[in-house]
Amino acid sequence: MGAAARFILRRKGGPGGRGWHWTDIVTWVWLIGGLVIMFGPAVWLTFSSFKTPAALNEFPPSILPYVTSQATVEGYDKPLQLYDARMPDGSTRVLAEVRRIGIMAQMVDPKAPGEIIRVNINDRTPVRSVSFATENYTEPFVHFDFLRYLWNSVFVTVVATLITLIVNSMAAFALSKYEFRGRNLAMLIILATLMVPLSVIMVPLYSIISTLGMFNSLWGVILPTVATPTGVFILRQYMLTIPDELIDAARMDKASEWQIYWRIVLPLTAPALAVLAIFSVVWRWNDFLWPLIVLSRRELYTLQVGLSIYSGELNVQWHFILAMTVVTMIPVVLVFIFLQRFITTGIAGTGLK
Amino acid sequence: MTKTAFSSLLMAPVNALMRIVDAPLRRLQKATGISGMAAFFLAPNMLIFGIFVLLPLVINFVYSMTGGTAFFLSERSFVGGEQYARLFSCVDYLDPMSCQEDAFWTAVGNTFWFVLLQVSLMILASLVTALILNRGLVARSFWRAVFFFPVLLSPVVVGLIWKWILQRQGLLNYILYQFGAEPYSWLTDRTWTFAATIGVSIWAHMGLYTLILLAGLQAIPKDLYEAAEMDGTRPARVFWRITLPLLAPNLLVVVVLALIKAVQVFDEVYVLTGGGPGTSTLYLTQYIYETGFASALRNPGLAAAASILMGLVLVVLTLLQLGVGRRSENKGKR
Amino acid sequence: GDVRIMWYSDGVEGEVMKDLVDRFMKENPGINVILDNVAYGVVREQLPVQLEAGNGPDIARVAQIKDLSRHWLDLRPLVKDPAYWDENFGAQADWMRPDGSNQISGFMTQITLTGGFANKTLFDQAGVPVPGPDASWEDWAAATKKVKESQQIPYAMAIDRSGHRITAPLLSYGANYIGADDKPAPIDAGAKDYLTKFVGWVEDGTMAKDVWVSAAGTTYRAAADDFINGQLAFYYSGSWQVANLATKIGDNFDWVATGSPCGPAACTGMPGGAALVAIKYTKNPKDVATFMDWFAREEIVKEFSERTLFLPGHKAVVEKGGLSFKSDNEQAKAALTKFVEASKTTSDIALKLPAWRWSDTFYAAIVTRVSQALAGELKIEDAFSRIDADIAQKVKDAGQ
Amino acid sequence: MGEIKLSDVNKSYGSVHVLKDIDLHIEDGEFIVFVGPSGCGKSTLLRTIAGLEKITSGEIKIDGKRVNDVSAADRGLAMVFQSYALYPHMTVRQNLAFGLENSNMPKAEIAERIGEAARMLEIDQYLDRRPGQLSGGQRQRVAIGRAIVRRPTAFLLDEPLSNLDAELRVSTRAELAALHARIGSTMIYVTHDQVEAMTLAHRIVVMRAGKIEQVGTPLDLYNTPANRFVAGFIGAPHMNFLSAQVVEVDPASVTLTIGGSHRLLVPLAGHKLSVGEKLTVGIRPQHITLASDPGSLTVKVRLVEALGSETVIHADLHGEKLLAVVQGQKQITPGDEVHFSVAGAPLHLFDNNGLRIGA
Amino acid sequence: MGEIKLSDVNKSYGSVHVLKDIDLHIEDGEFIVFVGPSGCGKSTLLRTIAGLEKITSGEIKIDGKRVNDVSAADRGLAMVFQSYALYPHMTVRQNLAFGLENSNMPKAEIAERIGEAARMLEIDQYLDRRPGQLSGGQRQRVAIGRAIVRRPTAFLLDEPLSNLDAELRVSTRAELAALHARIGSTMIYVTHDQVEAMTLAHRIVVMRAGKIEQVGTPLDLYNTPANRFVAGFIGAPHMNFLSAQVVEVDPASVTLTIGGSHRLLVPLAGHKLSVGEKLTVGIRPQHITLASDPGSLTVKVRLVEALGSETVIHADLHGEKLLAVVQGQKQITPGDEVHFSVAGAPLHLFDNNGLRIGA
Ligand SMILES: Nc1ncnc2c1ncn2[C@@H]1O[C@H](COP(=O)(O)OP(=O)(O)OP(=O)(O)O)[C@@H](O)[C@H]1O
Ligand SMILES: Nc1ncnc2c1ncn2[C@@H]1O[C@H](COP(=O)(O)OP(=O)(O)OP(=O)(O)O)[C@@H](O)[C@H]1O
Ligand SMILES: [Mg+2]
Ligand SMILES: [Mg+2]
Repeated sequence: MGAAARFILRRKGGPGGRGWHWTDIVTWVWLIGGLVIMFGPAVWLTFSSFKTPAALNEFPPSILPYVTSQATVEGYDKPLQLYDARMPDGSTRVLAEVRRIGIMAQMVDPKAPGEIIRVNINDRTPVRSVSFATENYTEPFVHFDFLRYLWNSVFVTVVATLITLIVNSMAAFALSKYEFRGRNLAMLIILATLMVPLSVIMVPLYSIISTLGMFNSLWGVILPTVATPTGVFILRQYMLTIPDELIDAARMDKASEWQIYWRIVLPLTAPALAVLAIFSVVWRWNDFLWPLIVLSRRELYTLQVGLSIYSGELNVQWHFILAMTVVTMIPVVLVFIFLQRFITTGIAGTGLK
Repeated sequence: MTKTAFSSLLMAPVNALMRIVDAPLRRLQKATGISGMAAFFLAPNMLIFGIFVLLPLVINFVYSMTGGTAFFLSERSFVGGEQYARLFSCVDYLDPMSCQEDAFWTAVGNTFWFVLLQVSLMILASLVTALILNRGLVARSFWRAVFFFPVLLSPVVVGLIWKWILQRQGLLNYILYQFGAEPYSWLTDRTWTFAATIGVSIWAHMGLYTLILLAGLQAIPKDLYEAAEMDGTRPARVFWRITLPLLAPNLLVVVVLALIKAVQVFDEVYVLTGGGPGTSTLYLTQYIYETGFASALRNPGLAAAASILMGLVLVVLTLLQLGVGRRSENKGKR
Repeated sequence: GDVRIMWYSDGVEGEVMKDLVDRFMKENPGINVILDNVAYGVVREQLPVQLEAGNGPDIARVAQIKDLSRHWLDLRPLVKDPAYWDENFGAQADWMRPDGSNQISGFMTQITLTGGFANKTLFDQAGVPVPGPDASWEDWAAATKKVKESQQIPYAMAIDRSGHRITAPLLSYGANYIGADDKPAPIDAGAKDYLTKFVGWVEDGTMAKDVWVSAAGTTYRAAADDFINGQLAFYYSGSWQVANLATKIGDNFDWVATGSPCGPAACTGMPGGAALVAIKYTKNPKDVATFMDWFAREEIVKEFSERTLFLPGHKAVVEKGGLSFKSDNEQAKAALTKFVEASKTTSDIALKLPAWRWSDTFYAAIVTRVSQALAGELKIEDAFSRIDADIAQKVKDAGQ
Repeated sequence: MGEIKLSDVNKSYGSVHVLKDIDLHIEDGEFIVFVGPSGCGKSTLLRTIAGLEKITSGEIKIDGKRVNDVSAADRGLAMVFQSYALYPHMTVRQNLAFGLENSNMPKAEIAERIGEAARMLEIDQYLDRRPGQLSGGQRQRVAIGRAIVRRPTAFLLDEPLSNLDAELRVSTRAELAALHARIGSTMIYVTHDQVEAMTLAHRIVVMRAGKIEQVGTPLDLYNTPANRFVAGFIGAPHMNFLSAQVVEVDPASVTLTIGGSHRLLVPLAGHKLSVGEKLTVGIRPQHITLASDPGSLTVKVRLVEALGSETVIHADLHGEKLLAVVQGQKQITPGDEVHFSVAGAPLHLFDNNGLRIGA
Repeated sequence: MGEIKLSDVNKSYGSVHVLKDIDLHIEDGEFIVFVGPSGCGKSTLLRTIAGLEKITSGEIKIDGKRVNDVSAADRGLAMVFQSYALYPHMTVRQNLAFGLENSNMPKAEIAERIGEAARMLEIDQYLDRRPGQLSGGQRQRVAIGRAIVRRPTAFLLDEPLSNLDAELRVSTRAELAALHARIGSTMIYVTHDQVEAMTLAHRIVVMRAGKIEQVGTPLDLYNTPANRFVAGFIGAPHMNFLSAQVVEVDPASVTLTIGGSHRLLVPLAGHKLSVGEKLTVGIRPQHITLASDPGSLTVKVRLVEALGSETVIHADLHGEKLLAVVQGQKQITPGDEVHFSVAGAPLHLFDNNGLRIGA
């Protein structure tokens, strides 16, 4: 039990005591609010991914995916749609619509299909039931080289993340635990370039990639992203909190600087590394603009690039995009759940008196 | 126990590799001394960084001095400071409409307010969230995931979801309708749209900053909290006097990153509002993007000039923060 | 060798194309065609960059065909029968070649035409007759307003936020973008006339405000969703919406294509479309030509059009008629037929614009400035002068 | 005001049972010292009293009020941490002021208290440094100062002087004693230093492996340790333990042999020993003197430690270790044979379970 | 193998001048102890020897090789940190193994050395715990163990026993002495504990405020401290200093008065004192005995500390403080008047600058 946690958790009446401290109320209001606002749209998104294109556009929108029920009625080849129809006498009946002519619908009772009943279209409402349009998922799998894209995405994400972690942590180590001339300058340059949005340097970067022959190569996607100043910055700030004495101790233990980096500093930076790893995985996995530029061949597409083919000039096939978004999200969610456990109590201080 | 056994199995080859790597590095260290090793640790990052970040930036600067619609430098003509002159040609700097590049100045103004509000509100929200998640909650991982979830979504999907929520025929109006309110076109109302871009970008990015702060919070030695508790400190004071100062290095990360990301806001807003109503949510990156790439009105030189200006402003802002940060950083040293 | 095609899809054409490509490869075993499906954004933004760098695919489906025409490959010496091409695709050949050349760059996979759609059910319920083919924009405004009031829908009409779309009524009102020296002319009385009306309609709630106001710059925004949800009586878009409307509206209401409403000068829509072009930088010009030849065959074009519900750009196919669009939706078929019919009233200038270098510049300036006017940021007169200034600046930039 | 009562307190870390059935009643104003081997649970016991560690079972009462569920902040105690736990981002002055500011004390009084504590602990010059710029001993003094300025109802001090030099340790110890005399707060003090324990404590609590072995005044523990463990633990160097055998019993005394054959007569009333029984005799090193007559114990010297004022002789007696502390500096070298006399020395007898025999 | 030579070493932290002109020659295999008041620079000196702190000026040689620019890792020393500095993410075993793995020692030997050190320090049960789960003393033992397993050419130990209990401290001290005897490495040891310093050191280095005051064997320092500071610092409780006046001089002796009128004859050859001169007399508390005859010094008792084996009497002599350590337990209470005798006690004379007079 973290003392800090317990301390903040403390209620006015003491732990287990009566009464709630105001912080407890804030906590739960915040958490529940967060659940609705942060998670609600995501849940809705997931349900929406099971909607048909028509249902996606529907107003009023529904939370769950609904479709109009159908029934096969004797004497008609195709299944007919069912409606609740309000009859002139005020009662409602479930009727199947045969056809609609203008504002009048011709309907039959599915149980007694003989007689045609004419109903004003404003007097009928569709009978709907929840139904998941799984074809949003299955169809892209058929047409979409899913496994290939998945592999490319995984490759890019894993390699880029590993390189990011290693290269950035090395730089952060140098910038946080060594005194040398130009240290501040290096830090400044790194930070200064944080502010360059990709869209700004896209063209120059593109020409560099072309020159290096990395056009249409996954390395062209990986390399420009791995020296992210963000990572260096996050790691450096965290490493500042590692007591220098531990490094002194390691030096006395004849550890080489590399060993210090690898065996002492890196493990103690685990929480920040986990944060960066999560960021990196999310970013690389969702990267879209840059891979789109570098990769113009289908066999090299990452999932996000593959997904984008559903955005046309005049139409966007959102039902596929949503379904595939949900699918592509699953791996990152798992990675997040795995990595976030490393963001636990920092232990760097416990080795000291 | 099994967990550690598993991870040690996993790490065994890596450790072996590191051991092999160590021998030559020891020799390197002998040769160069400890400060030489600093250079060694910095080198790979700086190399990649130089090629893929710094160099394009320099090229970009050259771009800003050229004119024409061609993408590649070889086909562009040198025009000197003309693009900058064009950006700055205004009758009255307070009225964007009086400028030749009125959209640029509108975007600058919008971005300024956006950054101010978005960054401060988001940091506040992240901090509160991090503090709450740092409490010994049940189902900790679940709650973390809840707040982090939106980060996993691509900006396009983020923009889309919120468009579907906020548009006239969207979920929000539907919910309000259930309570008897008339549908309202949120996205045609300048104030609401502006607020929506702020809210949505907070929604989408808050998780990142929460995570950084959470890691920072966890790194604060717990004995300090114990000492504070023995000192009879009220929670609010613990927060201001212990937590916040010791969180300062991480808070600095968060502020700098949030600021930079806010200035660069683009994708989700582009999908959500497209910059409208009118130009009320037209932000700098969209301006640069449209100026540089939108096919018909393309002017890469002008876009480059605008981006250089934007970069300069950011450098100044960051330096200011680092100045403040440096002091608190030194304080944090044990 | 390999032939790479960069292809984007608005609907099912990607799958149709895949089918056809497979068939082609079976017939031409030596040629390996690879279809790289991409987002339209890639074609619009990345392809130009790639092309300038001398990269890029061998064949691409593009919409900015004029802008990039200097990168297209001249197929004239490569195709089997240039005369066939000139005969059947000649009408749009100018759209995709550098001014003054006789190059064969490719052909249109799809011709589009802007036009309107009316929600017939709403009209019926309101008891308002759907205006006829000669009805003017004012007539439509009046009629849909009645529908709006009686049916309690939020807006009467909507036009997609797009310079290309709004150009159609402008031309009907007598606008002409093209100046004497083939350079852009200042925005003229006809254009001002319609745009002023348009702004008025938006202000009085006849025209949907959301579409134009809720975006800035040149962002494209369609109003199809409102129409699909029965919130609009009249929707001005184009032929490519037919398939979309058919699937999403289903049986919810009856809708009809109406062609373009009239103005004092014409009743024109705007043509447009996407072309399949060969690219100069290919290493396999022969194979590229073989593929283009094959795909340009009459029966292939016909099949492609029928299956994708696209209007074909092949003269023989159009003239012979007898296209049987593969849809079980009668309304869609009727609509497509209506569009084919409406294409006959397309004005000369409308036919010229796709081949004119500055049309995109014009479109962009109009969209940007008019929406600012709609949002209340500019007075409409100021918007006009800004449009002129923007275009002038562009012309100057391009000269550098 | 500062009466603390522990009943049946237990504390476990997971499967590690650290405190076992602790019963302890500390009077208001008492000066209690916890001693015991490293890792026996002293710090843990202190932390449970402070409220920093939740107890697994049992009850803690302060001034008669059950405080099991009262947070540390509300127990009104002050603590000096073994790890110092100084606020790294505050200057020494701020560290000291922090607790006082919490109770909205006027600035002037804060300054006064800090000044006083700083003078007492000789840290006046460092008031504007941060903990990172201090030496180990200076940090420790700041940690003490932080508790002192608070003037709480009870102090909890965890080895507060361990990093101070002898001189400073003596003076700080004296200051603590004076402070205690002046303000009369209860003090609970953990130390490894015998002198500190003996001189400061009203009562000493001897712990072993999470259990309390004996509670009593310093001289009680010194003179009549309840068992072999306490006997060995109190007094430095530790008591010598020699195995002995009973050779003669008497109602009022018993005669033993040690070192094989050396006979000792121990006055002992009301004992139940019988001849032939084996037991252990404890003799403090200070009570052994060098003798010259060969009738006394003859031992072989293994090691001689000259402390200046006294000399510690490590010797072997028939395979048993024997330590003697003799006054002054002696010319003895390892390997020598010398004679020890235990005549007149207080002897402690322990049975096979290590329990004291007799009063 | 472990000869260390410091010449004219200076070290400043910014404007704080911490080490001043340190000259010190440590022989190979020597056991050197640094003592001095808290904050005097002991840790800093140790760290400069280790190579963890860059010196501002001067020269450090190890085995004749200038090492000013040699990194800590390459100096081949091992260190026990005052703050322990254990690797918090490693188990105790891993902490111990780390240094050995760095020199590519075979696994079996690593395990053996760890086992040996763990047994010696009684931490075998904790080998799989992390530092955060250990008590203060246990951590300290791990820190010692980490240095021991390395078997370096020289050990640097910064207050390595400060958090151990008396018992363990004695045994660990003995183990360290044995270790030193066995492997013969140079050891540099910082401590505040008089007994440790006296028993372990070959030579003691007394520091004050960044300067070395005296270097010598323990008994040298005890018996002939070079100045008042060293005299006061070595020996616990500290030496009594009484102001005295010369009343008679003789070539071989001098007679002084202390406490107003009490006359003392001090044998002193070759002095330059003259009658009437004022100086300071130092008397160790252990050399004062209780006397019954009124002719001796009559003092007023302020405080009595009973340590069991001895009793410390704090007394006043004409306004000057006087401390006496007497054997055994005495029935004296504060306020009593008692008589002290200093007859036969070794006396130390210091001039007004605090320097020793005579050998
Ligand atoms: N970073 C620093 N900046 C300024 N002064 C410092 C710094 N580190 C240490 N000092 C000062 O240097 C002096 C010597 O410190 P050092 O740690 O060597 O003392 P020490 O003799 O080991 O004391 P102790 O016995 O208390 O551990 C102290 O007065 C300390 O305040
Ligand atoms: N978090 C923990 N998990 C498991 N065991 C622990 C933990 N913390 C402490 N211990 C164990 O509890 C026992 C008591 O620890 P405590 O710190 O109270 O000892 P101590 O008496 O203060 O010792 P020292 O004199 O060495 O400081 C020790 O054996 C220690 O190893
Ligand atoms: Mg402890
Ligand atoms: Mg020290």
